Amino acid sequence: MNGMEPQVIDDFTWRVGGPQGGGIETAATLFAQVLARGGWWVGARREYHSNIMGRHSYLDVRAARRPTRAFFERVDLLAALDAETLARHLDEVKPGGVLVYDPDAARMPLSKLPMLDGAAYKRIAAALGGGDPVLERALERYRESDVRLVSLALEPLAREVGEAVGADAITAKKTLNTVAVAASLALLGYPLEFLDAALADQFAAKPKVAELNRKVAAEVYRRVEPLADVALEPIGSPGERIYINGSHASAMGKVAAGLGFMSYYPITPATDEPFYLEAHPESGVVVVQVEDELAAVNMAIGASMAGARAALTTSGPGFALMTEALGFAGLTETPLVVSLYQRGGPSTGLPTRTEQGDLRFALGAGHGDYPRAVLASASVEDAFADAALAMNLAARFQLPVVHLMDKYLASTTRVIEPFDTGTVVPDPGVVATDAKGVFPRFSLAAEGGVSPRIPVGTPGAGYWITSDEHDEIGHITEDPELRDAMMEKRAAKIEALRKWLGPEEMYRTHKPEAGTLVLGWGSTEGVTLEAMEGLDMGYVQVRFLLPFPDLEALLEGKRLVVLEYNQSGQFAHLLAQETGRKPDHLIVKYNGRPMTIEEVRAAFEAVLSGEAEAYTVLRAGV
Amino acid sequence: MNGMEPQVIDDFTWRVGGPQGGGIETAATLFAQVLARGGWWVGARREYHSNIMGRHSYLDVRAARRPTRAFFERVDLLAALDAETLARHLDEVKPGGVLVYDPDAARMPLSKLPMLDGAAYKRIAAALGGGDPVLERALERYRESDVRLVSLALEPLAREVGEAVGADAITAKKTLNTVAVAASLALLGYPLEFLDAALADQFAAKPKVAELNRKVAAEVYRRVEPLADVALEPIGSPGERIYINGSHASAMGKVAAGLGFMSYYPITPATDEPFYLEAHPESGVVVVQVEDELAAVNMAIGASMAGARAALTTSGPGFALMTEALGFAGLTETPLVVSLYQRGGPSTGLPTRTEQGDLRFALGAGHGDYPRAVLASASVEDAFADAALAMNLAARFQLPVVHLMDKYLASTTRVIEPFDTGTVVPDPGVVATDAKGVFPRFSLAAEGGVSPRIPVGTPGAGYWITSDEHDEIGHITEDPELRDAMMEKRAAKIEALRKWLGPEEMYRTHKPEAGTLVLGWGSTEGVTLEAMEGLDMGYVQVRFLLPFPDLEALLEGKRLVVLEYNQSGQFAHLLAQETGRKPDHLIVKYNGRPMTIEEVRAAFEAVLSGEAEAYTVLRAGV
Amino acid sequence: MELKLADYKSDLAPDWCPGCGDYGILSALQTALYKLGIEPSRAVLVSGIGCSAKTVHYAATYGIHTLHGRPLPVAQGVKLANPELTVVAMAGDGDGMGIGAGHFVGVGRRNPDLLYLIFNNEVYGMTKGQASPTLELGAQPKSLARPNLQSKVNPLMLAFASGFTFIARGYAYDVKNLARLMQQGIEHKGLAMIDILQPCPTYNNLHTREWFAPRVYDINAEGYDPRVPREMSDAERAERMARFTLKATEWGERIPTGVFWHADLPSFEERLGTFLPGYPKTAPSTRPPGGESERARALMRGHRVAK
Amino acid sequence: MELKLADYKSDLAPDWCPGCGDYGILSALQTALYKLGIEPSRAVLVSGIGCSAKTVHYAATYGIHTLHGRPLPVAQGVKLANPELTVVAMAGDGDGMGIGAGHFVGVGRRNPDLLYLIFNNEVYGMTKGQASPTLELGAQPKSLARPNLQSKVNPLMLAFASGFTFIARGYAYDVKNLARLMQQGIEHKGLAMIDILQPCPTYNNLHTREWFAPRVYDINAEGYDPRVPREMSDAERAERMARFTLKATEWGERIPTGVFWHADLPSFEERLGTFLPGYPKTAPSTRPPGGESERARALMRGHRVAK
Ligand SMILES: Cc1ncc(C[n+]2csc(CCOP(=O)(O)OP(=O)(O)O)c2C)c(N)n1
Ligand SMILES: Cc1ncc(C[n+]2csc(CCOP(=O)(O)OP(=O)(O)O)c2C)c(N)n1
Ligand code: SF4
Ligand code: SF4
Ligand SMILES: [Mg+2]
Ligand SMILES: [Mg+2]
Repeated sequence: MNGMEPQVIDDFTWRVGGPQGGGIETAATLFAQVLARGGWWVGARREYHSNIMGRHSYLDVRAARRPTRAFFERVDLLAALDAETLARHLDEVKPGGVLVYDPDAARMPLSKLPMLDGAAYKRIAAALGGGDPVLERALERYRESDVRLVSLALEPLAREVGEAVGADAITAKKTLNTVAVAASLALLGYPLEFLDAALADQFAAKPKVAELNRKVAAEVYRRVEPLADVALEPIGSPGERIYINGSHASAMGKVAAGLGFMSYYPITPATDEPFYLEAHPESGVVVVQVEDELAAVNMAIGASMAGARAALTTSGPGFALMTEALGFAGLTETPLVVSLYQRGGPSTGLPTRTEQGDLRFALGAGHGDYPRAVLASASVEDAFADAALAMNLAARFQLPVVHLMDKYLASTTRVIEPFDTGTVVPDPGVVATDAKGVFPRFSLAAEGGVSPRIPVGTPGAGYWITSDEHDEIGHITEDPELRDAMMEKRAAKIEALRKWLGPEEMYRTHKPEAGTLVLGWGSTEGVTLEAMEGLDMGYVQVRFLLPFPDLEALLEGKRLVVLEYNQSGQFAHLLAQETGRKPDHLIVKYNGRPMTIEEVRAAFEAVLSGEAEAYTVLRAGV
Repeated sequence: MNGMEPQVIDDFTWRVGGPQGGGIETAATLFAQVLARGGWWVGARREYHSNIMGRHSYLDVRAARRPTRAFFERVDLLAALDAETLARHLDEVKPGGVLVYDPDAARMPLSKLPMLDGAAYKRIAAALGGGDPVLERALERYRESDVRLVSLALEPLAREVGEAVGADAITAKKTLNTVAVAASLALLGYPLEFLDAALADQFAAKPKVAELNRKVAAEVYRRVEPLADVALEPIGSPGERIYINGSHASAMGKVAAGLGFMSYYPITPATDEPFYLEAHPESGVVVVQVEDELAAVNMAIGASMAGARAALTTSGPGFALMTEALGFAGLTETPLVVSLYQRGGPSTGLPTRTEQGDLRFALGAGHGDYPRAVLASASVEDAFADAALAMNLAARFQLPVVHLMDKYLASTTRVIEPFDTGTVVPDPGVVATDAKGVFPRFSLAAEGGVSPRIPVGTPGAGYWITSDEHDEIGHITEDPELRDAMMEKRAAKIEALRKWLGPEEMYRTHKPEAGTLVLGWGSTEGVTLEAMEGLDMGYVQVRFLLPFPDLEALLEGKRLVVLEYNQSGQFAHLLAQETGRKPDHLIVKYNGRPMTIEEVRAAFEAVLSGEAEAYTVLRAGV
Repeated sequence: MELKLADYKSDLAPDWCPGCGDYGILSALQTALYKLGIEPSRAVLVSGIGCSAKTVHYAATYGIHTLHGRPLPVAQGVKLANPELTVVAMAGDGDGMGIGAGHFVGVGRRNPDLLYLIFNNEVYGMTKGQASPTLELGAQPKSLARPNLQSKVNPLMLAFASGFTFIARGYAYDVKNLARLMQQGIEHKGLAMIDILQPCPTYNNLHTREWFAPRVYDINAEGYDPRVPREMSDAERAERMARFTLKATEWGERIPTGVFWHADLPSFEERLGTFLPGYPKTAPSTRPPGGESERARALMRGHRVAK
Repeated sequence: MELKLADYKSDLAPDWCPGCGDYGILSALQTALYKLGIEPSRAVLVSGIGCSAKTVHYAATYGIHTLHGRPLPVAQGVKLANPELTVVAMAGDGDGMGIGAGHFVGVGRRNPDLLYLIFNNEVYGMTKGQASPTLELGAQPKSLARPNLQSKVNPLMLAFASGFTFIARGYAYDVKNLARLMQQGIEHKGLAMIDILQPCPTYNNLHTREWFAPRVYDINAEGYDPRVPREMSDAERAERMARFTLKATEWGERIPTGVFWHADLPSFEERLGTFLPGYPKTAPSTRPPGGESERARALMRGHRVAK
C-alpha cells in the first residue's frame, strides 16, 4: 500500500483485536459480510482464550478474489480495540500495512494491562527494550516495521457519533463494533451501501438497533478520511454463496444424510453443532443435552438401535469418556457417527486452540479389536460432505465412524458456493424386509460382514443385543468357534468398506508427479496448497485414516514430507505403520495456533533447498 | 502310560471339570498343593464362563520336574465331575491317558445337559454321530482315542465315604473335591501323607472340617485301586517355594515398591489385586472401593499428588473410563501405575477369557501427546518385577505407566522360587528438599524433563496443578512459547526413560542368532519358549512397548514371526511402525483360550517348513 | 391371536444360581407385560451388566444388554427415537446406584416415559460379592474381606431427590405384588422406579429370603396413598414429603413395599413436543423417510450472503 | 509470624466477568481459612473445570484444578493419603450435579472429612451459558435457544439422599455469612456441602443479584436448628427429616440459606482406622519411608508351599 496511486487489491487481511466478550466477533462477522456482499471470497478465523470476558482475542478476515482456505502471518490492517492488542501484535502487520489505534491506549505502561499474563509480559517488555515500557514504544516498533499508524479513538468516536445521531451514552457505546468496521471500511474506501445493507440484515429482528447502527456507520464514514493509496472495491455479486463455518457445515451434512438424533454434553469447540441444531427445529433433529458424555454416547447408541440415524459431537475430554461405548457400538454393529473436534491437548490443555492431537487416540479407542472407520475433514466443504459420508458409512456397514474435525475448522468461517444437497442420498443400509419371529440380527450369512438389519421395536419380530460376544440372535456365547466366526464376520467389514469407497474417496492428490510429496490430513490441506504454490512439490491429502489408503506405489521413490498439528507426528507414525515409509521431513506445530502461509512456505523452501532438519517445529502465532 | 511297568513320569497334567461354583477350583488348588509339597513344579490354569454357578468350568494342573509356564492341549488325566465335562472334552485326553467319570452321567442324553449352549450342543452332537446322542457315545469316542476309562461315581462316593467316617449327608457331599483329588492321587499311586498335610493346611482355621476331609481322603485311598502302570512320586522338597498367581505377584511387587494407595472398582479379572490387599491390612495399603473407574483413577491421582505411591488395576471396560484421567496424570506429571488386565474384547466381550487386545488402546489412550510408558509382563515372576519397576518408573519420571497383564496371567498359579524382595528399592524420584513459598513444581530447568517435586501439603510451600497447559508454578497459560517449552520438557522424559532403562530392561532374547525370530510380548513367552524347543528359531520378548526398544539391528536379515492374542495383530502393527518391518508370519489367537504348546509348535513347524500362511489363526481350546 | 404368558418367555434357560431373586423379578416382568397385553415386539428391555442384566435374554421381547452402568441412557435413546415402544430399563444396585448413579440423577430431571427396575441385592453378584452401594455400613456378608466401610444409599430417597414421578419398592419373591407394581409403573406416564429387594443366596447371607419374609409389608394395603396432585398448598406439600421421607427411610423390623410417590409432571416426550414440530409423531424412528435434502436446504438458507 | 488475610491471596488476578458471584465465594473462602488460622500450605483446594474451577488459582494455598466432574475423587485421594490436610473441594453446578453427580452420591456414602462447595449459577458458564442441572424447567436465560426441557435438581435434597452429614446453603454476595458457613463446614468432622447461590451476570439474566437480594434469608437466624443427634426416636427422626425436606425445597418469594442439616457419623478416615493398623497416623503420605520390603515378605509368607 505504498505509493499514491490507489493500489488494486487482490487479497486483503483485516484483523480486529480486543477483549473477549467485547464484541469483536460481531465486528468481524460484519466486516466479512460486507466484503462478501461485494463479491469477495472471504474467510475469517478466530483466536481466543478459554475465558468468558476480558482476555485477549482477535479475528482475521481475509478477502480475496479467489477462494482461499488459509491465513497470512501478517495482516494489512490491524484495528486495535484495546491496549493489549497494541502490545501483542507487534510483528503482525505487513510493512506498508495500517494500524488503527487509540492514542489513549498508547499512553499505558505495559504493566497496567489487566489481563496480560506473565509470559507475554516478559516477552513484550523485552521486545520493547525492557523495563516497564509505555506503549508508545510499541507504536515506534510498528513504525519501524513500516506500518502506517492511524490514530482513531474508536470508543470515544462511538460515544460521540452515537450521541450525535441521537442515542444515549450506553446505547452509543454498544455501537463500537459498527464504528470499528465503518472506520476501517472508510479508510479503505469501500462503499457505505454494503455496510448499510449488512447492518440491516444483521439487526433484522431489531429495526431500531439497525437504524441506529446504520446512522452511526454513515456518520463515521463522513468523519473518517480514506487512505489515499488504498482502494478496496466491490468485485461482483455473491449470488447464491453462503458464509459458513465447519461446525454448521458438519451439522448440515448430517441432516442431509438423515440425522434424527443427537445427544450432547457441552464442550468447546464441539457444542456449536448441537446448539445450532437445537436452535433450528426445522432440522427435524431430536437434540438432547445430557448429564455427561457417557450418557450422550449411550443414548445415541440406543436411538440408533431403535432405527434413528444418530450422531454425536465432542472433543478430546468427552471422546475419552465415549471410548467404552464406541467398542459397544462396534461389537453390536450399531451405526454411530462421532464428529471429534480436536483442540489443544493433552487433558484440558488448550481448550480453545487448534491441534490434531487425537488421531492416535481415535485409531485405538476402545479395548479389543472391532471395525470402525476414521476420516478427517480438510475444509468447510469437506465437513459437509464427510459428515454425510460418515452417516452413510455408519448405516451401510453398521459400525462407528469417527469424523475428525478441529478447532480451526470449527471456528473458521468462509464464503463458499452452496452445498449441493442433492448429491447426498441417505443410505438405508442393508435392511431385512420380512422379519418375523426371532430374527438373526447378527447372521453369519453376511456379505462383507454386514447382516441385514431391523431396528428394535420392529413389529412381529424380536432379537437381543449384548455387549458380550453373542450368537446370531444376540444371546451371549463363549463358544470358541462361534466367537471366531463373529470376530471374522465383523472384521470383514473393513475390507468391504475399503472396496465400497474406492481409492478416490480415500485420498486426493495435487501434482502427484512431483519428486517431493507433502502428506497431510485434516485441516492442513488449505495452508499447504497455498504455501506450495509455484514450488516443485506435490500433495497428498489422506482423507481416510482407517481404513488407510494404499499409497505405497504413489509414494515410491519420492521424498516425503509430513505436515501436522501435533508434537509426536501421529500421522507420520501411522504412515510408517501402513506403508513402511518414514517421512524424510516431519513438520509439526503444537502451540495451538493455526499454521501461517509464510511459515509453511519457509519450511517447504528449506526442504527443497536441503536445509531442513528431519523434524521442524513451526512456532508462529499470537 | 501303556505297558505294565510303572512309567517314570516327568510331566503330568491333571484336569478337573465341572459346574462353576461347584468347588473344582478348590480341588485343583488341593491337587496342586499336594504335588508341590512333593517337590513338583506345578502350574494351574483356570477356564470359566462369565457366570456364578452352573456353567462349565475346568482347571488344568500341570506338574513337571522343571519349572514350566504353558499347558498342553491334551491332558493325562481328566476327572469329569459332571456329564457336561464328559461331553465337552472329547478330544482333550492324550492317547493312553485316563478319564475318570461317573457312569450315571454317561447315561444322559446330550440334550439334558442344562447349561450346554446351542453352538456346543450342535458341535458335540455332530462329533458323536448326530441325533441326540447319549453320552455313552462319548465314552466310545474316548475309548477310540485310546483313553482308559475309569468309572468312579465321585458324588455317591463322597456321600458314602463321608457317612462312613461319621458325617451327615450334607456335610459329606461337601467333601466332593477332596474325594476327587484323593481318588485321582490314589489312582496315580501318589502318597497319602502329602494330601493329608495339604488338607490340614487348607482347613487350618477349621479343625473339624480338616479332620473330616482327612478321614475321607484316607478312606478313598483305601477304596480306590491304583493304576498298575503309573507312578506319580514325590521328587523332592519344596523348600522356600511359593505358589502364586499373577495378580498376587503384581500386588506384591507394588507393595515392595512402596504402594500406599489403591482405589478400585470391581472388574474381572483385575479385582483380585485390590481384594487381596484389602484382605491383608499388613500390606499397609489404603484400599478404597469406589463408585466407578472415573472415581478410582482420579482418587489415585489425588493420592499421588499428595505424595502417596498410588496404583490401580482394571481391565478393558474400566480402562476405557480412565483414559481422560491418564492424560491428566501425563500433563500434570503425576506418578500413576495402572495394571491393565486384558481379557476378551471388544466391549464386555468374553470377560473371563484371555486376550491381548488392548495394546493399541493403551498406546494411544488419551487425547493429545503426553509421555507415558507401557510395559507387559510375561509371567508371574515378571508380574512382581514389572509391577515394582512400573511404580519406580512412575515415581522417577513423574508419569503414568500402563502395566499390561492378562486374564491368563491373572488366573494361572505357579510354583516358583520366592521373590527376592531385596532387589526392589522404592525410587524416591527427584525430590526438592528446601521448598519454601511458591514452588516451581513444573520448572523448565528439568533434567530429562523431570522437575523436582514436592507433594501438595508440604509445609511452608505452595503451588498449583491444572489440567490446562500451565506455567512453572502451575497457573494456566495459553502463551504459545511457554506452551511449546512445556510440551518439549514433558516429551523429553521418554528419551530419558529409555536411557535410564537401557536395552536390557526393554527386551530379552533367546537364541537371537537363529535365522527365524519369533517376537512376542506379554504372556505368550511361556508357550513360545516351550513350543520352539529343539527348533531352529530364536525368540525376542518385547517388554517395553512404549518406549519401544531399538530392534532394527537385531531383526536385520531375519525371518520374523509374531505371535499374539488378538485378531488384527496389534503388536505386528507396532513393530511395523517402529522398525519398518512387517512380520513374515503373523500367528494369532482370539477365541479367548490360551495357546497350547501343541498348536504353537505346529504353527512354528509350518513356518520352518515353508507351509505357513502369512496369517495363521490358532483355534484350540474348550 | 390371543397372547399367552408363555409368549413372553424366550427359549433360553436362565443361568442364575438356585434360589436367586432374579427368577422372581423375571417372572413378575413377564406377567406385567402379559397382563397389560403389550405385544412382545413392541417392548424393549434394557439392562446393564451384572447377574441382573441377563434378565433381558430370558424374555421374548427385544432385549438390549448394554454396558455396566449405562442402561438408562440407552433406554432413553430407544424411547426418544421411538416413543411408541414400551421401554423397561433395569440395573443391578451396583450398576444403577454405583457406576450409573449420575444417569439416575440425570434421567430424573427429564421424566421420560420409562420404567426403571433396580435389582437390589446389596452386593456385586457378577463380580463375586463385593459390597454394593445399598449395603449397610459395617455389614460383612461372607464374601467381604472386611466390614463394609461405606454407608448405604436409599434408592427411594435418591429417586425422590432426582425427581422421579413414580417411586415404588417391591420384593423379588412376592411375584404377584411385584408384577402389579410393574404394571402400574409401565402405565404411569413418566419416569417410574421400583427398588426391588432381591435376595442373593450365593453372596448375601445377611439379607436372605428368610430374613425378608417376616419383615416386608405393603404400605398401600395399610392405607398409604402415594398420589400427589400437581398443585398443592405449602401445608399439603409439607405433609406429603414428610410422609414419603418417613416411609422411605423405614428399615428394620418392618420393611415397607408398595408405591411411595406418584406425581404428575409432563414427560420428556411431551416437553420435546412443545418444541419439535409434530413430535412424538415425527420422532426419528417413526416418521416416514424423505425430506432430508429439504431440511438441509432450509438450514442453508440462513447462511446466504445475500438474503 | 501472624497470618494475615492477604496471605491467602495469590498473585494472580481473577479473569471472571465483572459482577460474577465467584468473586464473593473466593473472598469468603479466603476469609474462612484465615479465621480458622489454617496454614495456607496445609490447605488444598480442589476444583473441576468451569469458571468456578479457576478459584483455586487465586488462593495462595495448594490448588488442584482437575478434570470436569472430578474434583471430589481427587480431593478424597488427597485427604486419604494425607488426613492432616484441610481439603476443600469445589465444583460448578454442571461439574458437580451433572457430569460429577455419580461422585456426589459416592462421596456421601463415605463421609470423608471434606468441605464441598457447589457454585450454583444455573448455567454452564465456561461453555457459554447452557442450562445446568440446577436450572428450572421451562426457564430460558438469554443464552438458551429454547426453554429448558429438564427439571432442576436440588443440591440440598441430593446431599441428604446421598448421606452428607453437613448440608448448607450460602449466597455468593453475602460474603460474611458465607465465610461463616465455610468455617463451620471445615470444622465439621465429616462431609460438608454448601450449595452457593452464585449470580452469573453474563449468562443468567433470570436469577441476578437483584433477584436474589430481597429473597435470601438465614434460617438459623430464624431459629432453625440443624443439629441431629446420633440416636433419635422414630418420632424425632420423622420430625427432623420433615423439617429438613420442607426447608430444603422452599424456593420462590423466600429463599432459605444457612445450615439445614448437621449430623454426626464416623468419618471415612475413622472407618479406615478400624481396619488399617494405626491409620490415620500410618497414612501413606505421613508415615515414615521404609518397611516396604518387609511388608512384601509378610504377604509372601502366605504363599509358601510348605508353611
Ligand atoms: C466399566 C465396567 N466396570 C466394571 C465392570 C465389571 N462388573 C461387571 S458386573 C459388575 C457389578 C455387578 O453388580 P450389580 O450391578 O449389583 O449387579 P448384580 O450382579 O448384583 O445383579 C461389575 C462391577 C464392567 N463390566 N464394566
Ligand atoms: C469431559 C468434559 N466434558 C465437557 C467439558 C467442557 N466443559 C468445560 S466447563 C463446562 C461446564 C461448566 O459449567 P459449570 O460446571 O456449571 O461451571 P461454571 O462455568 O458455571 O462455573 C463444560 C461442560 C470438559 N472440560 N470436559
Ligand atoms: S450371584 Fe447372587 S445375584 Fe448372581 S445369580 Fe447368584 S444368587 Fe443371583
Ligand atoms: S460467565 Fe458467569 S460464571 Fe463465568 S465468569 Fe462470567 S459471570 Fe462468572
Ligand atoms: Mg447387585
Ligand atoms: Mg455453573
